[in-house]
Amino acid sequence: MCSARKRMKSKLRIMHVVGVLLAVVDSGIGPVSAADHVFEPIPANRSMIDEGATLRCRLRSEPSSFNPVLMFTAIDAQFDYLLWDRPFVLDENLKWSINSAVVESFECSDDHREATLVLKSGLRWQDDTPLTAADIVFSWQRILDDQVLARKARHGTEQVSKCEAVNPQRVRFIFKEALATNQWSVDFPIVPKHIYEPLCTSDPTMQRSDASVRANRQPIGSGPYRVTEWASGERIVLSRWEGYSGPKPAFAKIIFKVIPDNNAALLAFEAGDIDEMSLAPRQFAEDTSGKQFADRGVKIRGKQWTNYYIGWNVAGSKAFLSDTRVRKALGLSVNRPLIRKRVFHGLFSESRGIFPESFTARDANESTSVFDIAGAAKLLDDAGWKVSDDDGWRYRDGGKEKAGFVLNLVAGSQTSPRVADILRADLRKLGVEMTTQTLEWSVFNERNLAHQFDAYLSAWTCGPDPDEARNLFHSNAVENGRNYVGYLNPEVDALFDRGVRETDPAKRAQIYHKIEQLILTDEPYTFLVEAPTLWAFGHRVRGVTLSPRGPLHAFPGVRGWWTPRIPQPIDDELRTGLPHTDAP
Amino acid sequence: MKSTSALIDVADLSVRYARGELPVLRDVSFSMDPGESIALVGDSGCGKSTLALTMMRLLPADAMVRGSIVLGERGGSGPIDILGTDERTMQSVRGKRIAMVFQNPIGSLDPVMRVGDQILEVILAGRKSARSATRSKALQLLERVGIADPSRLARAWPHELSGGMAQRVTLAMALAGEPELLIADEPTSALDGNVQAQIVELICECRRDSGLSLLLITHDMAVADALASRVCVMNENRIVDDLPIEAANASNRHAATRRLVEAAASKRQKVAATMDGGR
Amino acid sequence: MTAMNHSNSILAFDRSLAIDERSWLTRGALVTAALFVSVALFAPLLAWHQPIVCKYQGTYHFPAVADTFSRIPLVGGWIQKSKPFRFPSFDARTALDSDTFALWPPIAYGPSEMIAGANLPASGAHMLGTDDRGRDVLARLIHGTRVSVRVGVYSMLLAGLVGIIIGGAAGFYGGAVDWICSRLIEIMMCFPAFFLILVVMVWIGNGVTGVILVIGLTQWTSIARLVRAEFISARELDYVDAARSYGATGSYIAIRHLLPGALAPTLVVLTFGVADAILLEAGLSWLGLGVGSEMATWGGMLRDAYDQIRTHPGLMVAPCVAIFLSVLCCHIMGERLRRSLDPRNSYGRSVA
Amino acid sequence: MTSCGLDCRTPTPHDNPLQHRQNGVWHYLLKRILLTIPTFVGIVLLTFVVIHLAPGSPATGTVGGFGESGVSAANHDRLREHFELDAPVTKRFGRWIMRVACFDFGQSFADGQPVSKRIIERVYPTLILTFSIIVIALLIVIPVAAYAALNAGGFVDKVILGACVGLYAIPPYVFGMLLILVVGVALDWFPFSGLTSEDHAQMNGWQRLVDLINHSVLIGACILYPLVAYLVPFVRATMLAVLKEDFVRAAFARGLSRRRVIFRHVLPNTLRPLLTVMGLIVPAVLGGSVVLEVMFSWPGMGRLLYESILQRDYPVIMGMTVLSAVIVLGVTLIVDVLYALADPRVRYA
Repeated sequence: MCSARKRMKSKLRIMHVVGVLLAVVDSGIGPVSAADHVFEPIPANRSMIDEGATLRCRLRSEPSSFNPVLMFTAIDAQFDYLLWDRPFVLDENLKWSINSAVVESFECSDDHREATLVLKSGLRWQDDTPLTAADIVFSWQRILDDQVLARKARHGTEQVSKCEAVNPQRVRFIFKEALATNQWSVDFPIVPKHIYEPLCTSDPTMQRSDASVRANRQPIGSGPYRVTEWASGERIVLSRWEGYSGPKPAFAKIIFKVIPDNNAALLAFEAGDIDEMSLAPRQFAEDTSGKQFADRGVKIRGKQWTNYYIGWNVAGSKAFLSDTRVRKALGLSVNRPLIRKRVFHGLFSESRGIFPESFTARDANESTSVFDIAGAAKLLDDAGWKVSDDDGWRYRDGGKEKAGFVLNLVAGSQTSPRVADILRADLRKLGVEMTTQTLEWSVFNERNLAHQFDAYLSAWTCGPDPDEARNLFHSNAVENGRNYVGYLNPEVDALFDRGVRETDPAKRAQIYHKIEQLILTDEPYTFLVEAPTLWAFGHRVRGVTLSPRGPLHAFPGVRGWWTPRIPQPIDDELRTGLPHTDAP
Repeated sequence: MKSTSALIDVADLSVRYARGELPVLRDVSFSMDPGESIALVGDSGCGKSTLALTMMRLLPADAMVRGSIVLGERGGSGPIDILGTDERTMQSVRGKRIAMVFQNPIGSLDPVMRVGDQILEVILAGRKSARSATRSKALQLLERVGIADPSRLARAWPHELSGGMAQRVTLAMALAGEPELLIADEPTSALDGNVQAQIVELICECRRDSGLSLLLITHDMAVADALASRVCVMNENRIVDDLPIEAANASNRHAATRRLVEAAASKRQKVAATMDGGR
Repeated sequence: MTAMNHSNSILAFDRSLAIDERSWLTRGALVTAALFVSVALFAPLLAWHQPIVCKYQGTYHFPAVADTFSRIPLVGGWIQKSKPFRFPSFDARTALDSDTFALWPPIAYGPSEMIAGANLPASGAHMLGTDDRGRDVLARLIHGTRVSVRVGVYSMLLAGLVGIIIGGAAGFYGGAVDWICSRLIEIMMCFPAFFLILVVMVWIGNGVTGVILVIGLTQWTSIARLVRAEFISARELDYVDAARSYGATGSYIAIRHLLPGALAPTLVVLTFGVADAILLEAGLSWLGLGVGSEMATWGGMLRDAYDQIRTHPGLMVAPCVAIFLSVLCCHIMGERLRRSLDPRNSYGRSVA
Repeated sequence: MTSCGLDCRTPTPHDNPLQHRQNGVWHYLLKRILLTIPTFVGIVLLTFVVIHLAPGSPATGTVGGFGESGVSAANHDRLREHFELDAPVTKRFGRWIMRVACFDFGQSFADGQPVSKRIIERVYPTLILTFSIIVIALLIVIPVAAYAALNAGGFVDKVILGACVGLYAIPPYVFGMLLILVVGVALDWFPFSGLTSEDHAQMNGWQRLVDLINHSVLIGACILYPLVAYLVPFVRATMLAVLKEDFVRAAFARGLSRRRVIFRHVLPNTLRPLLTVMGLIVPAVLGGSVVLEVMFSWPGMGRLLYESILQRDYPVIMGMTVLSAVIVLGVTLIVDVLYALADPRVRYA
C-alpha cells in the first residue's frame, strides 16, 4: 500500500502545470488592474472577520432538490458543499482532494482494487446524530438502487462494487476494476441514514412521498449551513449551523436570490441587492465599465474548462458531413478571431483542443487555429463538391445534392446566433449553404439523442478527469453518452480504455494527447472558443477562489468567503482604475 | 327683453351645425298663448324636432343658434331668455315649465332602472319631499294616465312595457312637474292605430284637466286635427303657414299645407276602403 | 350672428379626434401605412448589399431589382438575378471597380451584413449607426419592416379566415354546430396562448411562417365571436328569408348575403389585430422565440437593443419608433374604418 | 402574451342561451354552469394532448450538470420510466384523470413537490396583483374616460386619447426596462426584483403589506398601463354612445340635474359593456405577464408556467391549466351573472 495522498501530489504536478494560471494576451479590454482583495484568503485572526454578515448570491433558477443523491443541475451543485460534507472534494483546481474536516485517513491498495476510508470521530449530522460509516454504506446503496433517480451521483459510483462498514469509523471500498479514475468513484454524496432509511421503506425512490419531499427540501445535512427559508421563485436562505465541527465559515447567513434575467441581475448587483453574479461576455466588456459598477464591485476573469463547439453528424444521412475532408473544410472556414472579437468581446480564447491544456502534453503551437477559406475551398473541390456554374452553390459532382447543412441552436442563447451569423457569411463565400434552426432546449436535446440533426452548436465543460471526454468520443457513448454525432474510431476507443487504466500520470497525459490528435484529424467536432469564468463581486467580498468551474462549484467555494469586520475603504487607485483583473 | 303676455315667444330662430353646410332652422318665429295648443306639422327632416329641442335647449354642443326664445312670466319669476340663461335656470324650466314627450317611448326610459324609480326620480328632481308622499304621488300620476295597476307597473322594467304603456308612463313623467307647456314630439307615430287613438284621447284629457298648453309635433294632419286649435306648417326648415286648424283645408294655402291635408284625407279614405272591403 | 356655444351641454357628439377623410390624422396614417407597405415591398431597393443597376463586364445588371421581385410567387420564377450577382460568393462591393457605373440603393448595406465597426454612432455612411455586430441599423429597420408587415398582415388574414369559418359556421347553422363552435371559441380563449405558441414554434421551427401561424391560430377568437353574432342577427332579417324563398342554397346565402355584412366589422377588428400582431412578434422575439436571427425584425432589433440598453440606449429608438408608428397607424385607420362603416359611429354598437 | 394580451378588440356579448326562456337568474346561472363543463373538459384534454404530442420530454428538458452525465440515451430511458411516460397517451390521461378526481395533481418533475403546493405558492401573488391592478385600472379608467367623454372634442379629450393610443403602442418590456432604469435604479423609489424583502418573515402584518405593495408597484405599473390605455377609449366611446341614447335626452328634458343623469343613468349603462370586457381581460392579464415576471424576478404564475413548459414539467403544466381554466371560466361566469343582474333585459328577456 502506498499513500494515496502522495500519489495524488505527483499527479497534480503534471496534470495541473498550468492550472488556473492563464496569461491572457491581447484581451482588448485594457490594462489589468488589481482586485486582489477579492482573493485575500480568510485570515487566521477571526476578529478581522465580520462573522454576523449576510452574503447575497444570485441564482439563475431554483434548485431541483437539496438531496445530494438526487441533485443533478449546476444550480443544485451550488448548495452541495454548503449543506453537505463529503470525505473527498474538488479543490479550486478541480483536483481530487481529501476533506480534512471529515477524513482521518484514506488509503488505496497498490493494485487499485481496494481503498479504506477512516472517518474522524465526533462527526455529526445537523440534528446531532453521529455521522458514521453506516451512512456512507447506506448512501452507496441508495445511489446504486435502480429505483432512486440518481442522475449524477450514479456516475462513477457504479465502479464501486462493494462498500462496507468495517467499524463505525472505517469504510472499505472494493472496485470493479483497477482504474485511474477510481479515486473519483468514491467521491459520492452522503445522506443521513437515520432520516432516509425509515422513509425508504415506504418510498424507495426517495422523492415520491410527502415525507421524502420534506426531507429533501429541509434537509438534515452535515455541512456548515442549513436551509432556513425557501420562498418559491424568490429566494433561499441558508443559516450557519453553529454546531458544525469543521472550520467555521465566515457568513452567518447566505441568501440566494432567484433572478432569471441577466440584465436585471446586473442592476440588482449595482443596487447592492446581490454580492456576486456571473457576467455575460457583453456585460463584462461593456456594461460594467462605468462608475456605477466600479462603486459597487469588481469583475474578474478566470480560466474555465468550457469549450464551444459544433458537432457534425458524422454518421447521419448527409453524405456531405460524413466526409472528413468536408468537415475539415468547414473547420477551416471558422473565423475564430472574428467570433472571439465580435461575439465574445475578445474575452474568450480561440480553441481547437478538446482537453484543458493541463491534461495533455500538448505542444504550444498545436492549439493555434487556422482560418483558411481558400484551403477549405480546395478541400471541398477535392471531395467532389464543386461550385456550380449555374447558381454559385456547391454541388457534388455536378449532381443535385447541394452542399449545405442545418445548424441547430438553442433558443435563448445570446451568443450562438451570433456565432452562426459569422459562420454563415463565411460559408456563403465558399458556396456552402448553412441555415440555422433555433430549437428550444428540450427539443434540441431530443434531436441530439435521436441523432436527427446535421450539426449543432453547443458547449462542453470538461470534468476534472480527462476520461470524462469519453462521453463525447467513445463509441459506447453513441447510445449511452453524448456522442450524438456518432463518431466511431476504434483507435480512439482503445486509447480511452487504455487511458483509464493507466495510473502513471505522465503516460496518461501522452495517451490523451494522442486522442486529441486523432480527433483533430477526424474533426467530428469543430472547437471554436474556450470560455473564461467572468464574475462580478461586491467590494466587501473576500476569500474568493476561482476554479475552472467558476468560484462556486469547487471546495471550499463560498465556505471560504468572508467580509472584513469594518468595511475597508476602497483605495482610490482601485476606484479610478478599471476594476477588472485576471485570476492571480 | 320684451315683456309679453305670451307663454312662449320664438323669434327669428335659426339653427345650424358647425359641421353642416345648411341651416336646420331658418328664421322661425311664432308665439304661444297660455292654454293654447299648436300643432307643428311638416315632412320629416324639416326641422320640427330641432325646434322642439332648441326650445328645451338640448341641442348638441356644436349647434349654432341665432334668434331668441322667451318664456313668459310665471309666479314671481320674470320672463326667461332660454337661449341666454344659465344651465341651472334651464334645469328648473325643463320638466317644471316645459315638459316633453318623445317619439320612442321605450327608448326614452332608462333600460336598467325600474319604471317606478324613474318616475320618483322625476318627482324628486329639484324638490325635497317625503318618500311616502312622493310614492303616492307617483301612483296617482300613473293612475291619471290610465294605468290600471299602478303599483305593479312601478316594479316593471321598461323593456317589459308595451309601446302604449310606455308612452303613458312618459306622459305621467312629463306631467309630474306640473308644466305649463307640453311639447309632444310625434307622440303617437311609433304606436299602432288603436293605441294611437288612446294616447290622443289621454293627451286631450290631460289638457282639459290642467289647462296645459300643448306644442304637438307631428306629420299627421289627423292627429293635429284632433288635438290642436292652431297649426304651424313647416317646410324646408321654415314655417310657411301659421293658421287656425279649420283654415288648413282652405285652398289658398301653401303647397306644403295642401299636400299634408291631402295625405291625411287619402289615408282616411284608404282606411275606410279597407274596412269596407273587409266586410 | 351671435353664435351661442352650448359648451355646457353634455350631448356632444363624438367628433373629437376628427378622424374623417379630410383630417390630417387620417391622411397621415394612410400615408405612413402606405410608406410602411412600400418599404416592405421594395426593401432591397432601399437597402441592399448589391447595386440597383450596374455595368459589369460590359453588360447591365439589376441585382437589387431582381431581389425585390424574386420573392413574389409566380413573378419570382422569371425574374432572376444575372449570373455573377446571384453567386453567393460574389461581393459586388469589391468586384465592381469604382469607376464603372453602379447605382447603389440609398443604404448600400444588407440587413445582415457585418461590415462596419460595431456600435458606430450615426453618420453619413450609417444614418442610424450600426449595432453591436456591425450591421447597419437603418438597413435592418427597412428589412425589419418587411417581416413585421408580413407578420402583421398574414397572421391577421389567417386569423380572419379561421374566425370567419368557425364563427360563420356557428352563426349560420346554429344548433349543434353553433354549440360546438362556441365551445371551441371558449376553449381557445381560456387556453394559455403562450403555451400554444411555444408548441407551434417547436413544431414548425422558428421563422416567419411559424410566427404567422402562431399568431393567426391564437388570435381568431374575437373575430369568430363577432362573425357569429353578425350572422345570427343577419339571419333573422327578412331579406335572408326572401332569398331562401327564391330557392337560394345555404352556402349561396351565407356567402352572398351574410358574409358581406360580417366582413366590415371583421375588417375593423383585423386592422387593430395587425397592431397587436406586431407587438406580439416583438414579445416573442424577447423570449427568443420569434423570427430567427438571420432575418431582421423590429422585435428582434428591440431584443438586441435591450441587451445594450445601458451602453447604447439609442439602439432602442429606431425599432421602438417603427413599432409605435405602425401600431398608431393601425389604430387610426381602424378607427376611421369603424366610423365609415358604422353610421352611428359608436364603439358601443359592436359591444352591446 | 400579447402586449397586454388583449385579443378582445371588439367584444361581443356572451351567448345568452336564455333569450327565449322566462325563468330568470337561477335558470340562467344553472345553464351557464353546465355550459362551462364541456369547455373545461375541452381545455384540459387539449392541453394534455398538446403537451404530450409536443417534441421534447422532461428527460431532456432540464439543464444538465457539468458534462459528466449530460443527457444520455440510457439516462433518458430511466427518466421516462421514472416519470411514467412509457404508457400510451390515452392510458396516461386516464391515470391522470383518476388522480385529479381525488384532487391529487401529482408531483412536479422539477422539484418533486406536490403540484398543488407548488402552484399555490406562485398563484396567490399573481391573483392578488391581477385583481388589484384591474380594480386600480377601473378606478383610473372610469373617471378619466367619463371626463373625456363629457368633454369630447376638447383639448384634454384629445390629449387623453392620444396618450392612450401612444401608451398602447409601447411594448411592455420596453416600458418595464425604462421603469427599472429610471424609477428603480436612478431614483431608487421602489425595489425592482422579487416580491418580498429578505426580512419579510420578521415583519408585522402592516409592514408586510407595505413591503408587498412596494415590490409590486413597478410590475403593476407595467401591467396597468396597457390596460388603462385600452380601456379608456373603450369606456369613453361606450359612454358617448350612451349619451346619445334617447333616454338620456329624455332624462334631461324631464329636468334632472346633469349630475344625476350622469351618475344614475349614463354610468350604469356604460358599465355593462365594460363588465363584458373585464371578463375577457382577466384571462389575458393572468397569462400575459411572463416577460414582466422574468424581468422583475417576480415569483408569479406566468413565470412558473413558462419554466414548467421549458422543463416539460407535465404535472405542473396540467395543474396550471386546470387552475387557470377554473379561474377564467369562473370569472366569465361571474361576469355573465353580474351582467344578467345589471341588465334586466338579459335576465327576463
